[in-house]
Amino acid sequence: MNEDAYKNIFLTMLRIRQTEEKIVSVYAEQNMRTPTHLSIGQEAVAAAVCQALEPQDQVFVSHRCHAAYLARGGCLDAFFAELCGRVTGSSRGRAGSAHLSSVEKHVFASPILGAMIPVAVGAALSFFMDRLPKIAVVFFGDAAVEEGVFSESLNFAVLKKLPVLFVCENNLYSTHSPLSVRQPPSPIYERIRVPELLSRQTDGNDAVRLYQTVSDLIPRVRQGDGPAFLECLTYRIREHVGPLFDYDRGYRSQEEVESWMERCPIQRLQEFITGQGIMTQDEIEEKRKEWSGQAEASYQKALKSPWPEGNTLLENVY
Amino acid sequence: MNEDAYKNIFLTMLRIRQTEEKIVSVYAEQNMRTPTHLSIGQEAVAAAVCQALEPQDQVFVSHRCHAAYLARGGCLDAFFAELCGRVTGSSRGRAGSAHLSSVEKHVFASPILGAMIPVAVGAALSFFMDRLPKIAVVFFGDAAVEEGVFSESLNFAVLKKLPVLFVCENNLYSTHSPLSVRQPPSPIYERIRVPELLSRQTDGNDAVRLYQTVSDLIPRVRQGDGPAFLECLTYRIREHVGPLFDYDRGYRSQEEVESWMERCPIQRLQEFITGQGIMTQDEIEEKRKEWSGQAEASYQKALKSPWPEGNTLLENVY
Amino acid sequence: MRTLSYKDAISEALVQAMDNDPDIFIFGLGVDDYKGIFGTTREAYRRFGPERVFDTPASEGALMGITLGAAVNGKRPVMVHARNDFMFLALDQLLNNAAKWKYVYAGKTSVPCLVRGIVGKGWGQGVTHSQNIQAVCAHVPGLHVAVPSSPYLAKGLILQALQTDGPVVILESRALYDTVGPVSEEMYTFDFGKAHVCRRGKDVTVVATSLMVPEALKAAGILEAHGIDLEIIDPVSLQPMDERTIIESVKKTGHLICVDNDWLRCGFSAEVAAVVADQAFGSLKKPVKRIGWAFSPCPVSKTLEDRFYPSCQNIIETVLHLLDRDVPYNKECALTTDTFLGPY
Amino acid sequence: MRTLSYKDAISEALVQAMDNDPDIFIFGLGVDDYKGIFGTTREAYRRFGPERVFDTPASEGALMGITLGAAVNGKRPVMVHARNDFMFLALDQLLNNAAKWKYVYAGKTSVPCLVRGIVGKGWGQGVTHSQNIQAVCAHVPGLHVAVPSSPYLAKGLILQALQTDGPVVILESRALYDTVGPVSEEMYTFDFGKAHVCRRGKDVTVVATSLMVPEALKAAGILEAHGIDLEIIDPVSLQPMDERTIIESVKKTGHLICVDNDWLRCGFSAEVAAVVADQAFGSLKKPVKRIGWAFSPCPVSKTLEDRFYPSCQNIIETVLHLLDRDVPYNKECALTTDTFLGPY
Ligand SMILES: Cc1ncc(C[n+]2csc(CCOP(=O)(O)OP(=O)(O)O)c2C)c(N)n1
Ligand SMILES: Cc1ncc(C[n+]2csc(CCOP(=O)(O)OP(=O)(O)O)c2C)c(N)n1
Ligand SMILES: [Mg+2]
Ligand SMILES: [Mg+2]
Repeated sequence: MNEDAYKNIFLTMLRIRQTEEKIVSVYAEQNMRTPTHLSIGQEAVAAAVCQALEPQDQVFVSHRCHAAYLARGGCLDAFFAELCGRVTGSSRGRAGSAHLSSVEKHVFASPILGAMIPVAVGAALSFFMDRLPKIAVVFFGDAAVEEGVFSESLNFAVLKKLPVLFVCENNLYSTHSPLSVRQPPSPIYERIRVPELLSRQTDGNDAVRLYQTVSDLIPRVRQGDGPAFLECLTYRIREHVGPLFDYDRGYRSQEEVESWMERCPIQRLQEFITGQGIMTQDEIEEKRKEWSGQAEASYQKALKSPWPEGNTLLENVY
Repeated sequence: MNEDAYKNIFLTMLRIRQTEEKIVSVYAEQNMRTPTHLSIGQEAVAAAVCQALEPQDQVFVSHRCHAAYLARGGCLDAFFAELCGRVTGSSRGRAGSAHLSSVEKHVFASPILGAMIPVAVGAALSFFMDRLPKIAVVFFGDAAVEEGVFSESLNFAVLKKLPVLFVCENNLYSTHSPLSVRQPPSPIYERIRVPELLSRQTDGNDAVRLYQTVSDLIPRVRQGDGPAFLECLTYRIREHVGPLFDYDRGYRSQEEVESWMERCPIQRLQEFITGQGIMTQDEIEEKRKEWSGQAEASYQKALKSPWPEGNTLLENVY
Repeated sequence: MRTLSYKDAISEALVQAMDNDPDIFIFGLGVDDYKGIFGTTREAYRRFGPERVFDTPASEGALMGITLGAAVNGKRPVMVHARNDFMFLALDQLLNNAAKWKYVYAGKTSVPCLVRGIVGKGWGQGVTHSQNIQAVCAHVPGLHVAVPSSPYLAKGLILQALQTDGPVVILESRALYDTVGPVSEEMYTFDFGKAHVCRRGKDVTVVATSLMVPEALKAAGILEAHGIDLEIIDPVSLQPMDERTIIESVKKTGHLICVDNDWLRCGFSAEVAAVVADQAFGSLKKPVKRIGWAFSPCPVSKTLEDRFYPSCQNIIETVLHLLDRDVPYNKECALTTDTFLGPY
Repeated sequence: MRTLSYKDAISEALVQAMDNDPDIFIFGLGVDDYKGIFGTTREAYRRFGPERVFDTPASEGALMGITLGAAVNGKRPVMVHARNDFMFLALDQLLNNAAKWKYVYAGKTSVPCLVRGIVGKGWGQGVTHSQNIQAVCAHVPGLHVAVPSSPYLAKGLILQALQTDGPVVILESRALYDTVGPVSEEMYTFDFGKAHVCRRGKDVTVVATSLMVPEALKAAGILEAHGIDLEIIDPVSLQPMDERTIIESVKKTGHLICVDNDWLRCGFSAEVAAVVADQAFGSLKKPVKRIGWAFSPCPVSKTLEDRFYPSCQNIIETVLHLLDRDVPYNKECALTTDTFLGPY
């Protein structure tokens, strides 16, 4: 068993959670003028997958992108500064939450559904052509598979046996629309399967299983067996965009949300971590405070950071 | 056994073949200034499928659309006139070959790959909403399944259980590109399958089997079981666009073309028809001449027909 | 007259049209959810239920083709995009198929359908949620394209669209959704191809689209105090375009400023300038001016976003420049008050 | 100087660039087949083989994203569309993703890639195989867009594109593929943002794009005999656009006619007119004129197709109208000789 890996995954999840909880607590202050899609409840996916990556691998993400940014070790100061529109942000205030990136850590997000899927395939094509041992990973939601570009990209990747891992975070909803009004009842990982594709489904809230699954898939992808698809069953706890709860809005029940809160991936891994003696409850609490404090510090630092100069508006258009 | 049906299918195929052979023989005259994709060798698909349709059903087609137009009983005079750009053409000279239509017979073609697939689904949606016992059929090539709009349309049709029959004429090539450079090796009907979809493959040059297959599928589609997908294995004998043979061009061998000529769907059905005593060889030869004569007559009539008036250019833009 | 917000005017138009015409249905991502496309499809869903107002998969390309296929069969679909930026995915179907259908099939069938797209603005919508697809739609023959600037026009245009024999694109401005104005309770239509003279004036013609209309009117109010009299024309529909009204106005004033909610390059503002430079050339006293977005993607940061968008103040400065005037107008009044608090 | 056809110039540019830069590869439907995109990719395939010149599935949307992903990683993909009409399927990736990449990620990565699209014309190409996507591409910030009108420019622009640090769209004219002109064997580049003055003259400025350049030159030849001296400017790149050269010319001639290979509405011709009506207003003696396609989809029938496209004769008539002249020019010479015998 890989104690270090689980510990890292756990710490990453904790860091994502504490960072996003900070956003929750300050979003109403209107310092973050950027529509923000929180990953609270879905942290295990990014944390476990990224744990299995190498530093040079590339990661492409949808609108719900904070978790992957943080899991890859994206800079926290640059994160809060970007959300606050400051020039110290990772994109100097141009991108906001939805187009978040860490060029250093090879993470790029776009909120157009499905948009990053072919980009990941193109990255993988370049690795293949240049015979580099890198892989591309793309995270997307259950709605992105409804975009035609998904199947086009999958076909191309399978055809060329490209090193790309497709990770579908199936949280059962697209905004407020349940899967049942968008797709037939069969599971996504079966429906999108083609005979030549490695396609799996896993509990997206079980970091241990998730990590085992990706640890099996990724070496195969990397060594040239072709792409793999992984459907992770998970759940978004907060509203689609913004920091609030929304179970009073009619599209899902409080019971449903609560049942998923009980399956909290952090809680679950925490039990495992403490049970295995990898960390103690106290150590964890300390870490929780540490990440929380770091988030607060980065946020405060962002607020003291300068705004972009108006006359830089046209920079980097060409 | 349905003698009438096979006879009709056979006559339809013969009519398509004789009509297209007329195009072959006159294309060099430059009276048909319109890029033309012949169905020679693929006639069985349109003929058998359309035989199983009701008059009010709707048919949508790709660039390779003559066979469906003729199989539905589209007017031959209007066909040649359209190819010759005359005002008596089915679209008064606006459409040419690639956008051929017979509004009366509910046939519409477009050469943008995949373009008609969602349109067929939209037609089927209207039948469903209006509780009409009609179905929509869409014919497309093996390349159209590579367009994202195909999988989007399939998902929507399956989700809503719409009465649409997807007919893929797999002739192994997209222009000069073999399937192997465009798609993984597994068969299309398996690769695009989702558990909720009726998906079949059939020999597209065997009109009898084809008719049996669609006779099984269409009632299910019509009665609300949801859409069906049918892959028909067939082969284009002439060049992709235009009237010539092209086995000297390197992308496919003469042997391959000839082996498919031996599997000519018309020849095959003819043996069946004569063997079963449905028609005699003489009756068939007479029909062959009749269709050939009709094609020649319609072509000559087209050439004597008026051109569209220049001042009607802007008609029907709005 | 009764007043209504822009979004409620849209909602009312949809409900009234659906009441009259059972073939109308509304579909698109989230049209039936509790937010109901910022309130515009909520009432229709309540009244007509899930058979006529229904959610869809995220498949913009196919959905446009589905719209077309249903329209050809006598339905009258209303396809909704919460951001018109998503319509880039639907352009093949919209431009290669829907816009050409009637023409290429020689007028034997038509395509009565409405595509609603919302143009985002502000609060960090960012590079992919704040664009305007109007110029692309107006460039290609076959579509009606309209951009309502007021609740009154929003209702009239939607009702017009829902009785038009062809594909219509209506691009609404998210920033106008809460603006209020007089709207008759009756059903009424506002013709495509008819501009709306929002203010008569004699000194400068300002052609302003969508959310730039209120900015232009504000500018006119401020300049009036200084004896400068703007004529404000809202083209309302970009295709067909009411060239006549604009030309007549410029013939009177001798000055044109076109203020668009878009990039300038190959945009609708260029078209207005070109039409005027041709057909009202003899009356023009000064260069034709255009005001629009900075030529960059729309950034998130507020300091940059504020620079990206033109405002009332740009209009005033341009007018003063054209007229060679320098007046001490109240710059405070000319600020755009942005009350939108996100997220979309 | 050596002469070469337009298509061979493109081919040579690709081969030379690929020889120099191992990161360049070409892909798209049929790039490796025996026709090789009307001869433009044949030699590259022969020279560099299937690793660098390869066929693709018919997935225009994804292919643009794949182009982008490879470009971000230091490759220099050349994506080819045998008709630019198919690019409507790729516009989401091109405009929402590629055009904005450098900006939204703050310039930390760039996207060196080239998209080639061919604009069809004649022999019944029909409504979906004869459009021009240039205006859409030039409207949105972030792309370089160029439309070569000669073999010389075709080579220079492709070589320029293949050393440009961002996404480039080059739209070639199928009707020009067999035209021949001087082309240096050396590698050379033609800068984006630089217009080409094809003919110096003093009476009327004619800004003509792509295949309208030869038509304009023909008109100039015919009118010369009548003492009328046209200045012909090929803008070459639509984005960035060389406003200066056009403005200076109009300042000299006082007259502008813009002849575009596209619809006029919200097109590049409107942009040229707008720029001139603003920045060269004081020099303009007459209304700004535009010549382009009829405002309909492009029909198949020859009688209609001939009406749809503008020709040398339209240019001559417009010049004479502007100058209030009536000369008995040779109408035969002004006909467009169409030698294209199909199919694509
Ligand atoms: C092309 C496109 N269509 C629609 C949208 C609007 N939109 C943004 S997020 C979202 C829901 C996506 O659901 P899913 O992919 O399941 O991701 P989740 O939000 O559940 O993480 C939608 C519809 C968009 N951004 N892009
Ligand atoms: C969107 C689009 N991309 C490319 C083309 C060019 N094209 C026309 S026909 C064709 C081949 C299509 O192959 P297939 O679908 O198998 O039909 P077939 O010609 O074999 O009948 C191609 C690539 C097109 N018309 N539309
Ligand atoms: Mg989801
Ligand atoms: Mg084929």
